[in-house]
Amino acid sequence: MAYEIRIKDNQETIEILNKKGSLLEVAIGDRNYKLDIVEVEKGVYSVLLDGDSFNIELIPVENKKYTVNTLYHSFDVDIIDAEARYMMSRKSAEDDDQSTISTPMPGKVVRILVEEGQKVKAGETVIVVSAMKMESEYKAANDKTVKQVLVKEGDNIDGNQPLVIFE
Amino acid sequence: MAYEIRIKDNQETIEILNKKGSLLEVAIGDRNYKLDIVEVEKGVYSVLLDGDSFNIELIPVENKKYTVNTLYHSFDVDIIDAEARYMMSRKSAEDDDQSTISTPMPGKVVRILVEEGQKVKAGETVIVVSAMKMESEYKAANDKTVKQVLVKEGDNIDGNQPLVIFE
Amino acid sequence: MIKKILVANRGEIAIRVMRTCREMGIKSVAVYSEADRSSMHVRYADEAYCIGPAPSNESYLVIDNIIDAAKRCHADAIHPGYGFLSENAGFADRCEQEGIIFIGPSSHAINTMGDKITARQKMLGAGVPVVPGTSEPIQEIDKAIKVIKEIGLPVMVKASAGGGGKGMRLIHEESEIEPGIKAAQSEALAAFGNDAVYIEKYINSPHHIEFQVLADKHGNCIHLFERECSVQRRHQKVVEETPSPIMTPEVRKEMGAHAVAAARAVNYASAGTIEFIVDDNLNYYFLEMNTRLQVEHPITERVVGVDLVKEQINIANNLPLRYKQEDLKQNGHAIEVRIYAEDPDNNFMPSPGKVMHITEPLGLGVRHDGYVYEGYTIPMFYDPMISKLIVWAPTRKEAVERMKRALYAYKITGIKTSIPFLSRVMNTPAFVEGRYNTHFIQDNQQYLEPKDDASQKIRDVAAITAFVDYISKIESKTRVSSNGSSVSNWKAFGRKKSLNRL
Amino acid sequence: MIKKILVANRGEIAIRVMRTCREMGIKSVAVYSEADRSSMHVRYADEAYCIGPAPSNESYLVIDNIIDAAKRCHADAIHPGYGFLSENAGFADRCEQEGIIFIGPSSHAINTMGDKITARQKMLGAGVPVVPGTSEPIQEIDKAIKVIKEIGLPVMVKASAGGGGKGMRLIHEESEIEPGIKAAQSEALAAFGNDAVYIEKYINSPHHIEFQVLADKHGNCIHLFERECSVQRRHQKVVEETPSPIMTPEVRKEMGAHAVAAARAVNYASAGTIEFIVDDNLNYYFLEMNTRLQVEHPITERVVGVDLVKEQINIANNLPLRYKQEDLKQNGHAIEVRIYAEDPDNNFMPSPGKVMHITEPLGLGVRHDGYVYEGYTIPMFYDPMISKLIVWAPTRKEAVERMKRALYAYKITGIKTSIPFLSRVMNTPAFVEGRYNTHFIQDNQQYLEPKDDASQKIRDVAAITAFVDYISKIESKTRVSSNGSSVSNWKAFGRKKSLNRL
Repeated sequence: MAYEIRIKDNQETIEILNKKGSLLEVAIGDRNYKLDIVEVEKGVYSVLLDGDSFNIELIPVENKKYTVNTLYHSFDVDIIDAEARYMMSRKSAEDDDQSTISTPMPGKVVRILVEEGQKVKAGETVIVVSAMKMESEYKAANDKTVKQVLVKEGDNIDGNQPLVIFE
Repeated sequence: MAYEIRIKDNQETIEILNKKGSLLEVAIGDRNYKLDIVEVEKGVYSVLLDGDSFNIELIPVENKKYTVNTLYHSFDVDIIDAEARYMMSRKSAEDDDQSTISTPMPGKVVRILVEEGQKVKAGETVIVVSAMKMESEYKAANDKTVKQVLVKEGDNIDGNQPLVIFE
Repeated sequence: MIKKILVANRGEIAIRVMRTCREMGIKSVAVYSEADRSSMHVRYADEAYCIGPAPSNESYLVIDNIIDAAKRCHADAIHPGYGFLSENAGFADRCEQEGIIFIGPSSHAINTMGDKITARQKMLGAGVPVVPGTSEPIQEIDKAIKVIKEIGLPVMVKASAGGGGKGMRLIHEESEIEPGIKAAQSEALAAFGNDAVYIEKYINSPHHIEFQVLADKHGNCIHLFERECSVQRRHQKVVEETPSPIMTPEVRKEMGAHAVAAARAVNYASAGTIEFIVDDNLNYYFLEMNTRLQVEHPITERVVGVDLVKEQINIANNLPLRYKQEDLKQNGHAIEVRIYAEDPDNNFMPSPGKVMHITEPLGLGVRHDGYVYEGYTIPMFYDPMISKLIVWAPTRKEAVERMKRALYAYKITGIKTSIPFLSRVMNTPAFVEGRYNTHFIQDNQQYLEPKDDASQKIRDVAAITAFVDYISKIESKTRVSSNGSSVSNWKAFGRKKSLNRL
Repeated sequence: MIKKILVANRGEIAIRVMRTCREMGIKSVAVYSEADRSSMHVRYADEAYCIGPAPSNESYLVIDNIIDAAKRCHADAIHPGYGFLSENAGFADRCEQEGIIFIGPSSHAINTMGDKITARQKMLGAGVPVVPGTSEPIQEIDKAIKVIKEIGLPVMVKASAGGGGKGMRLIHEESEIEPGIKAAQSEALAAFGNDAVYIEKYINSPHHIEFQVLADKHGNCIHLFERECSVQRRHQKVVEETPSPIMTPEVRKEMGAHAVAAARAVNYASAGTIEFIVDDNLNYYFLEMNTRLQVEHPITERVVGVDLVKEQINIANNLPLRYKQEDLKQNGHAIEVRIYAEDPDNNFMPSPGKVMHITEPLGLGVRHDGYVYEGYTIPMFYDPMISKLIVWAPTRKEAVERMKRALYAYKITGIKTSIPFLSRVMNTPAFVEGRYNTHFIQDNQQYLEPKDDASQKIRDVAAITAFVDYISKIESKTRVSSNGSSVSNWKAFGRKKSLNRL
């Protein structure tokens, strides 16, 4: 049960020390909390801590990743178990910068400005995607060479789908 | 695929003749319908038939039983497959009138007016249950003898839970 | 000034009070029973404290527990909502002793108006018309018979300490007098521990019309016009509207002045309601004063444009009223309906349970005050009211049309609700035409009972939809087990296939 | 009289129009693209017909398909909503040819007001103040330079056929004149197929104030006062309110009279909006007329108490207006915010996707006009606006407080929305004090950008909740596989255990 949790850039150990119904005692880093946590709707928790009432909304991004919305803030939270630690160590070794271009939301490819094998400069627009009557340009972060273009103009695309791969 | 369906007191055959995406051709009794049926929310369907738009809400009661709400009406619908037909034939043979008392909703037992072995007359109050600040009396439908009382005063009960069984 | 308010209530009214707190920059504190841990008022509040087990007499009615919670969180004030402790003079006193502001009138006002006979005497003194009847509690049968003969039949015998229809008997004929009084006395004793009864002339087919008042601690008192509450089922209001369809400007002015006089007679200082019974000729009589916020206060808020909870808090803060009588006018027409978790097609049987799905009515002129949400289980311990729908329109006719539209769009599944019944009320000619009194429901059974008028087509659509759901669940199970995917063709709408081929 | 209306639109405005149809006893017909089969307007309507594939130019903009649907269902009339075909004179003409009532002004009015230069000439003729500038299209650079020197810098060059910010160039200095005009011309040509431009004096830091008008076919025309629409991002309105915080009764009266004169100049007969730009000294100039219902029409409805869609339908039915100018007054204060599916913390990137969960704001003084529901996937093909929140209160200060409260309670998860940004607008001093113009957003970046001010405690609560969810899912999987039950202890709230022990 050796878990760590990352929120913003902070990574700390987390452990449930005790639970009784909805009452929990949790240690995170060097802090201890006694909370009353109830899932009231799917993905929505009511949390009471020292009398304060919080409504917490969870949006699972992947298996161990959440976007967590509180009243005034939104956090990305990663749960890190042994498997995740292994994956992270591999990933950070093999690629440390942007090697693919994708969009955060679904849309439609309007224009592709590069071809396979083409060299692009940092800041050069690679692809233009439209969603909800707005066009967004996606640019290369560094000087690169285009390895593969996975879509064509007019294609409908999903969010986070790889569109262009660099070498 | 020999299904029948019962709505109100009518029981008829039902068959899906054809489907293509959300478009269906269905025969019920001697009527044929071409419909466009989409589940838009969990348990809520949008149905288009000859241009008319219906919002249909389904509340599963049991595996093969639904309460179906349309705009102005509410129906109980039973799906009858081979298994259901067998169960029905058994049931109608063995007991044809009320042999247990239960409530449609959860509540709390306020008073029990009978004991095991006691004879009760039709219309006699057997048990009083309270829910939401209202008390409801449950009466015997016929002259009966009490076989078993399954709850005691003050008990919290679920909906449809057997409370009193007659011989 | 008040910085933190504990709301000693649950359900829609707790949330309604907290909304105003939030607008005023005041922290709100919820208290909850163990059955209400996941209730919306706990989620909406800034803080929340458990005050005991599910039954109200072990939680929401336990003064000590509520005071404890208030002290623990350093609340400056307590708002009691309606019901529970809202008209408990002992609670108001206790708050004062503990140095916590009770957002409501003084215990003196609650006590005086809480006892029907004392209230009646006060009103007589203040020149407010009361129903002809006894001005002192009666325990002897002989005296009762004499009084009844003076007043003339029919009469109503009522428990002096009563309310909510308990300890009441209607007497039409002389032979009913003795058994009627005895029955009322024994019910009163059982319900309130006091067998004193009093006797009033019975007004046949009356209207129930009430006036909203606001009074501050500086001697200012105004009324916010009337609410017509004659649509009642078993003495419970079902539909309320303002203005009353039978009111005239002259009577309104006179009743308003009497309502203010009634409040002044008990040095009232908060929001309160003077209930009158009114006959077809607009003769009106003081019935009782509710020394708290009413369930139906939103229709007044909509038509007069005043936030009554905000005014209550301002009054509790010793501020003078910010409105004068001449500032106020009735603008357009508002109607409220109360949505209950009950089965109108099965003798209004309570229907607690889990809410599967809600579609709330929205749009122009619609206010919705509720507290249930999808996945919420309505507990069986409390009042079955789950929400209130309030509509406004420039005219009464349009308000009725808007209410029909709002009820049309309002869907709650998983539990039975009174929505179908309320729709039928809105389609009943006597209601549409504004010709109704407190006998409305019994007089209009033919319009209010469910009709079995479904066409073959709608029945077939219902049956087919259920069948499609059933089959798609079977297919989706099969598909999951065969290839591990749970995507069902049946749900694959919005794909590239042309949907308009048929 | 109109008995059936086809609503040639989607989203919140389609539903908003259908709500009024339902109140008036008129059948409503939805049309939908293949991407909108499960959209709320299809579900809400009495009838629904598919009019083509997802892209608007293959469905909602195809006049033939819409006319076909209208004929198929025998609709008497078509309501175009806003956007799409609502200001398309050809569509209005086509409806007339087909014997279908177009619920909107005549094609003559649409055409005249649709061309900026013609409109400008009409307004000059009607005595309505216009921004100093050219009254004829300009194609030659030399002439443009001469005109600009007469008017004085700064000036705005605009496409004659334009709108929505396309083909516009602001020129501050002489050196920018030639490249500015050329750029505007080439953009105008690309966007509208017409490179004519005109030149106007540029009003620095202007306010955008518009007047709602209603005119019938019997020569009656009234205005319903102003809307302040200066909070704009990239020429898109974000927040609107009425009354305008800078308006005076004298200027309101004068502008209202000019708005009526503007509508009369084109024989207008429907609901319409006259947009003005206004400088800090309340000098005002006609900007354009929108010959349709506006997105922000609900704030006028709330403050004036008129259902604008109902009036549009009545006018289309040849009824005379039921209000006279002197019947109307502004009552209290209303604010509208537009909720977009976009990420305000990431350059307002569009955020289509599936709505997981919605909690709608309710209660006193809150109107919510939306169309998304839980489980609905917002398509990427259309405008990102998902709903409008409208609040009312007696005073502007209270309206701002109420809007904060409503935004606090409004939760949509699954997609990103502009709600956090709108909350920050409500907390920006210049907005709270009503001192703002169209530069509000650029002038108040320090208040409008997201803040990283979360406490350690709130971060820990967020992390713990995510962790608890993760662990409970693992445990619930384990439990299902070991004993077949999916009941999780973690969800076992409301049980008999005392919850207040800690």
